[in-house]
Amino acid sequence: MRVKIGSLEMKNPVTVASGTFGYGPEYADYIDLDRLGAVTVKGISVEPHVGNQTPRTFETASGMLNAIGLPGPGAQGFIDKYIPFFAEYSVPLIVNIWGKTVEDYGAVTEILGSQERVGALEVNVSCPNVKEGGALYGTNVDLFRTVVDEVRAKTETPIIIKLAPNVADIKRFAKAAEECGADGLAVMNSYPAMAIDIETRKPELANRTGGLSGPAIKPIAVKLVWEAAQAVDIPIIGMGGIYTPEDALEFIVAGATGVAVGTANFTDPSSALRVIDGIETWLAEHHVRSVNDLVGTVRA
Amino acid sequence: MRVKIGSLEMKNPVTVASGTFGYGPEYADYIDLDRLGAVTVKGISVEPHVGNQTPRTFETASGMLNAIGLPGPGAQGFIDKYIPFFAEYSVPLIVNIWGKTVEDYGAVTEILGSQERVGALEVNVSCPNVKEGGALYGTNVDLFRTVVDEVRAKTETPIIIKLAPNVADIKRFAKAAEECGADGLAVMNSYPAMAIDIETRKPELANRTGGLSGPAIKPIAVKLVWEAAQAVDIPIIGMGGIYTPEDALEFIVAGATGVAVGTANFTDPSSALRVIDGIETWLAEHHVRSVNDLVGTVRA
Amino acid sequence: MNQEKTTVLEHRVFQGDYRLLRVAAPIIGPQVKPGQFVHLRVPRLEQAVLRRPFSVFKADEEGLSILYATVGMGTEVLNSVESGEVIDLMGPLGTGFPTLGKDKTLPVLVAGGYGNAALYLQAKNLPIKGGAFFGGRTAQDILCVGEFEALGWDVRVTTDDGSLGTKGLVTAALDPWLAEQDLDAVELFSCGPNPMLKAVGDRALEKGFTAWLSMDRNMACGVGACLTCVIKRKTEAGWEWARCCKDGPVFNAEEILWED
Amino acid sequence: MNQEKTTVLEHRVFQGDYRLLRVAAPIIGPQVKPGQFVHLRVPRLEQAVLRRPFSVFKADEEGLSILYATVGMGTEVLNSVESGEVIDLMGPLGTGFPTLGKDKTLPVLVAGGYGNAALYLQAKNLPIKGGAFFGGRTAQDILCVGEFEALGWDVRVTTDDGSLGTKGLVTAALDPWLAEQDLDAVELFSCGPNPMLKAVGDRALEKGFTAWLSMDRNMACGVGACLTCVIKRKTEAGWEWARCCKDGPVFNAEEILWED
Ligand SMILES: Cc1cc2nc3c(=O)[nH]c(=O)nc-3n(C[C@H](O)[C@H](O)[C@H](O)COP(=O)(O)OP(=O)(O)OC[C@H]3O[C@@H](n4cnc5c(N)ncnc54)[C@H](O)[C@@H]3O)c2cc1C
Ligand SMILES: Cc1cc2nc3c(=O)[nH]c(=O)nc-3n(C[C@H](O)[C@H](O)[C@H](O)COP(=O)(O)OP(=O)(O)OC[C@H]3O[C@@H](n4cnc5c(N)ncnc54)[C@H](O)[C@@H]3O)c2cc1C
Ligand SMILES: Cc1cc2nc3c(=O)[nH]c(=O)nc-3n(C[C@H](O)[C@H](O)[C@H](O)COP(=O)(O)O)c2cc1C
Ligand SMILES: Cc1cc2nc3c(=O)[nH]c(=O)nc-3n(C[C@H](O)[C@H](O)[C@H](O)COP(=O)(O)O)c2cc1C
Ligand code: FES
Ligand code: FES
Repeated sequence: MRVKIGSLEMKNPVTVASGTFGYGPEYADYIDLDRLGAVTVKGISVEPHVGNQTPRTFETASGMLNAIGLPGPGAQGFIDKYIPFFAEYSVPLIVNIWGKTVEDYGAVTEILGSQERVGALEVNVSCPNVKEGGALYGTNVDLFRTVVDEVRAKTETPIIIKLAPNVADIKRFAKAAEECGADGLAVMNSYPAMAIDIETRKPELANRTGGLSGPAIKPIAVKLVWEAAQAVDIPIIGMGGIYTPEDALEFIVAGATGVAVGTANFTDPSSALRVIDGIETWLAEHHVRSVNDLVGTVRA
Repeated sequence: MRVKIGSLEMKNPVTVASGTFGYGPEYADYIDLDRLGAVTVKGISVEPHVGNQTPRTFETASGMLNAIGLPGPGAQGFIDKYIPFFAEYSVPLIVNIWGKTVEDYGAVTEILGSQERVGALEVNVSCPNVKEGGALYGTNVDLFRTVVDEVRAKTETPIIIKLAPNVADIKRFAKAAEECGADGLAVMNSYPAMAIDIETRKPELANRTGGLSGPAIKPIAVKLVWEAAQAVDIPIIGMGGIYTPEDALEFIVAGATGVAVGTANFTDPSSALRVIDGIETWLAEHHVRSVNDLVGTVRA
Repeated sequence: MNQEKTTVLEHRVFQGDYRLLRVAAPIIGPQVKPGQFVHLRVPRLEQAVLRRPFSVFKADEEGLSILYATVGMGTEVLNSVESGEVIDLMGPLGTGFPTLGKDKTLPVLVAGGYGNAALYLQAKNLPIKGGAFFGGRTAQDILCVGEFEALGWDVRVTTDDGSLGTKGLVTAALDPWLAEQDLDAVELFSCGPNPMLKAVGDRALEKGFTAWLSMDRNMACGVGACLTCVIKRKTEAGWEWARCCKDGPVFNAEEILWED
Repeated sequence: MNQEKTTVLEHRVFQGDYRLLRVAAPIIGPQVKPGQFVHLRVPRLEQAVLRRPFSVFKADEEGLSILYATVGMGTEVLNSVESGEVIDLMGPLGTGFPTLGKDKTLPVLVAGGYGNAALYLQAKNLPIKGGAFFGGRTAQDILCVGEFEALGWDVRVTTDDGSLGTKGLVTAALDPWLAEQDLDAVELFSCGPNPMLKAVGDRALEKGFTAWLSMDRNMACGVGACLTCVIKRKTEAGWEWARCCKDGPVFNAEEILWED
C-alpha cells in the first residue's frame, strides 16, 4: 500500500483533502490519524487571515459549495498551535499553503518548509493575485510558473502543486509544474460555482461564488487526473468526490498515485478509513501486489 | 412569459436542450410541443455523421455522462425527414449546428439558415477542429471568433452561440460572440468528464471521455450564466441540471432570458411543461408582471 | 406510449434473486404488446437521473407486472418499494415481437435470465405452441417453467451447473432438437444475455431459419431521442444505427451486425 | 464524541409539525450534557452530502431523543424512517449550557420552536427551577409545557396569534417579569430563532444579567473542522470567529457580536 510523493513516504495512498479535515485535532476523536497515509491540513498563509463572511457553505445535488475564504492562524500561528499536536502522531503531515502575492507564497514556504514535522507542502494556486489585479495564479500559466518557481526556490521539502480545475487544458499546468521542479500534483480543487436563493435573490454564499465539491464532480476530477497523468511523470494525488474504495481505485487507475478524501469526511468521518481498508481488500482479492502497479492502468 | 432572442420570439422562456430531445417527434406523444417556448433539436452537421461507438452514456451521482458523438442525418437529411413534421406545429424551432472546419459551419448555416421553419441556429462550438489538429473551437478564442464570424456571415436568422464551460474565463468568449454579431448565447454545454470501470480498467464510455450533465453541474452552470450575463447585453439561454421551476428561476435571476431543460427529459418527459407551469405560477404569486423583469436581478 | 403514475399492487420475491412487481396501470396495461418494455423511475432514487427499463411480464386491463433481478443501485432501492406506493412508468415502449409468420408452424422460444419474463406474453399470444428452451446458471435462474407448460409449450431446461435440466448452455439442448425439425417451419423468439442472443442469431443465419432477438442495451431516454441504445443494423451500403428502445428491442437476427 | 449506528426505537408525531425520534444510543446517550447536539445522517438521502444537526431532547443510558420540525428535504425524508431502522449519529457535539453560577438563584429559560427541546435537559439538571418563557407562532409551536411544569418550572407562554397564553412575542411576557426580579440573581438560558436570541441577548447586556444563548447556524462537519458555522465573538482587539459546533452552540450573550 506504500506510495511516494517525492521523498514523502505514505504507508497507504490515502490522505484527506485540505479544508475538510481542519488542522488535525478536529477528527482525532473519530479516527486514528496514524492510520492515514498523510494528514493534509487547511490552507495556511504567511499572516493570519479572517476569511469570508457567512454563509460559507451550501448543499447542492450530490455536492456542496464552499467559500470559507481561507481563514487561518498564519504560518507561525499554525506552528505554535498545531505542530505540538502532531508530535503525538507518526502520520506524515502535508500543509496546504497559499498567498496573495508571489512573495507571500515564498514567505510561507520558508517558514513551514523548514519545519521538520512538515512532510510536504501542498500549494493551492486557486487564489487571486492581489498585485496583478485579481488574476488567478491557477488559470494563468505564466503567473502559475512564478509561484511554483518561488516555492521551489524556498524549500527542499516536497512540494505538491494543487491545480485549478477550471482551465481549458490542464496538461499545460501539469507540465509547467513539473518543469518548475514540483514533486507532485494534487488534482482537483473544488470547481467555481454558485447558487442563488430565488426568494431573496441573494447568492446562497456570502462570497457569492464558491467551490463545488463532492460526488457531483467526481467524473470531472477523474478526467483531469487522467489528462494530467498523461502529461507528466511526477505523482498525482487525485481527489473530487471520493467516498468509497472503488472511487479511490478509479482515480488510481486513471493515473493517481495517492488520493484524498474530502467532502466525504463531513458525510461520514470514517470514510477515509473505509477507503483504506477497502483498497487493501480489493488489492488482495485481485492479486495486485502493490497499489503502484495499478496507477494509470486505464486501457485505451 | 414572452421572451425574445434576437428576432426569435418565444411565448415562454423554456426550450429543451439539444441532444436530449431528439429531432422533435420522439417526445411528441408525451408532451404537446406547442406548449414549449421553442424546440431545440440535436446537433446537425452539413454531412450525415455516424457518431461514436457504444457505450455512449453512463449514469453518475446526480448526473450522467454522454459521448454520443453527434450522429445525425446531415443538413439535407434533417430538412427532408423532420421539417415536414414541424409543419403541424407552431412552436419555434432552434436547430443546433456543428462542424469540423470553419467551412463546415458556414455550409450548414447556409442550408439551415435559409429554411423558413428554422427560427434560430444554436451553434455548438465544443467540437475539435480537424484542420487545426483537434484544437477546440470553444476553448480557443481566436478559433471561436472565426466560427461565429463565418456563421454570422452566412445567415440573418438569429444565431445563438453555445459556449463551452471548460474555460478559465467565460466572459472573453461571451464578449467575442457578441462582438461577432451573435443574437444570443447558450450556457452551458455538458462538462468534459470521465468514468472508469475498475474491474475491466476500461473507460465506461467507448469514447473514453464524455460530457457531464444533470443536477450535479447546476451550480457550475449558474455561475457561468451569471458571469456571462455581466459581460454582454445579448440574451442568454441558461441550462445545466434544470429540473424544477425553481431551478429555472435561479438561472433567470442569475441572468438568463431563456432556459433549456436537458437531462431532466430523460428522468421525466413532463419536466419542461412542469417548469413552464411552475414559472407562471411563481411569477403570479410574486406579482412579477414579466419574466423579463426577473432576468439578472441577483443582488450583489 | 404514455406516462402514468401507477400504484404498486404486489411486490414480492418471485424466485431466487428475482422479484415480481405488479402495478395498477389502467392506461399502459391494455396497450402492451409482447416484447415491449416499460421505463420505470425508481422511487427515492433521487441521485439517479435515469429510469430503468424492464420488459413487461404480464399485462391486462388493470395492470402489468415485471420480473426483475437485483443487480445494482436502482434495483436495490426498488426492492424497498411497498404496496400502495406510486411508481412513474413510461410505456409501453419499443417494437416487440411479431406474431407467427404465415408460413411458420413451429414457434421456438429461447430465454435466459429475465428473458423468460420478456417472452411470456409472446408465449401466450402465439397461436401455436412449440419448443421452449430456458437456460440459466442454476435452478434458481429458471423462471416460470410451469406457466409456460400450462400454456402448452414443450419446455427444455439447461443449467450451467446441472442443478436443473440438462447441464450446459441453452444451445446444448437447442442444437440437437433443431437438427430434427423442419427449419423452414421454425420461427424463433429469444431474449436473454447478449452471448446467448448471438449464439442463437448465428445459428439462424447459418441454418437459415427465422429468429427474432430482443436486445438488451443500456438506455437513457427510452423513446429514441438520445441515441444511447444503438446497435448496428445491416444495410445495403454496410450498416446504420438502430435504436433498441424504439426500432427494437426486437430485431430480426438477419439485421444485426454483431461486434466483439 | 463518538460515531454510532443507532437503532430507531420510536418515531411519531409529537405535536403539530414536530416529531419525536428516539434511538438506542448506548455509547452517545450517556455522554450527553444539556445543550449539546447530535449530527445525524438522514437514511436514504443519498444525494445529500451533509448531515443534519439536532439538539438532544432527552438522553439516558439507553438512548436519546430529538424533537424536530419538518422544514426541508432532509427532515422530509427523515419522516419516513421507521422503528428498527439504523441511523448514523455523531455526538454528543458542541459545548452546551453551563450549570447555574454559584451566585445565581434565579434561573430563567427562554425558548422558541425546537428551543424547548434543546432546553429540556438543562431544565431538568438545574438545581433550582425558576421562570420558563416559551414563545411560538401558534399553540401548535409550544412544546412540552406540562413536562417543564412537572419539573417545577413556572411556565409562561406567548403566541403570535394569541392561540395559547399571552398574545405577542416572548419578550412581551419576559420584560415585565424581569422588571420585578433581582437581576443579579438571574441566569438565563435560551434557545430559539436568531431574532429571539438577539432580543434576549440585548436585554442581558442592557440590564446586566447573565444570559447563555444557543446559536442556530448551518453546519457542515459539526466537529470544528470546516469553519462553516462561525459567528463573531468579541475579543479585546475586536472580534474573532468562533465555531458554533465546537466552541458553541451555547455562548454567553456578552461574547456575541451581532450583525444585521
Ligand atoms: C429492453 C430491456 C428490458 C429489460 N427487461 C428486464 C427485465 O424484465 N428484468 C430484469 O431484471 N432486467 C431487465 N432489463 C435490465 C434492467 O434494465 C437492468 O437490470 C437495470 O436497469 C439495472 O439497474 P440498476 O440500477 O440496478 O443497476 P446499475 O448497474 O446500478 O445501473 C446503472 C445504469 O446502468 C443501466 N443498466 C444496468 N444494467 C443494464 C442492463 N442489463 N440493461 C440495460 N441497462 C442496464 C441502468 O439502467 C442504469 O442506467 C432490461 C433491459 C432492457 C434494455
Ligand atoms: C445546533 C443545532 C441544533 C438544532 N436542533 C434542532 C432541533 O432540536 N430540532 C429541529 O427541528 N431543528 C434543529 N436544528 C435545525 C435543523 O438542523 C434543521 O432544521 C435541519 O438541518 C433542516 O434540514 P432539511 O434538510 O430538512 O432542510 P433544508 O433547508 O433542505 O436543508 C438544507 C441545508 O441547510 C441546513 N439547514 C437548514 N436549516 C437549518 C437550520 N435552521 N439550522 C442549521 N442548518 C440548517 C441543513 O442542515 C442542510 O445542510 C438545529 C440546528 C442546529 C445548528
Ligand atoms: C469546506 C471546504 C474547504 C476547503 N478548503 C480548502 C483549502 O483550504 N485549500 C485547498 O487547497 N482546498 C480546499 N478545499 C478543496 C478540497 O481540498 C478538495 O480539493 C475538493 O473539495 C474536492 O474534493 P472532495 O470532492 O472530495 O471534497 C476545500 C473544500 C471544502 C469542501
Ligand atoms: C445525451 C445528450 C446529448 C447531447 N447532445 C448535444 C448536442 O448534440 N449538441 C449540443 O450542443 N449539446 C448537446 N448536449 C448538451 C445539452 O444540450 C446541455 O447543454 C447539457 O446536457 C446541460 O444541460 P442538462 O444538464 O439540463 O442536460 C447533449 C446532452 C446530453 C445529455
Ligand atoms: S435510450 Fe435514448 S435512443 Fe434509445
Ligand atoms: S460545522 Fe464545521 S466548523 Fe462548525
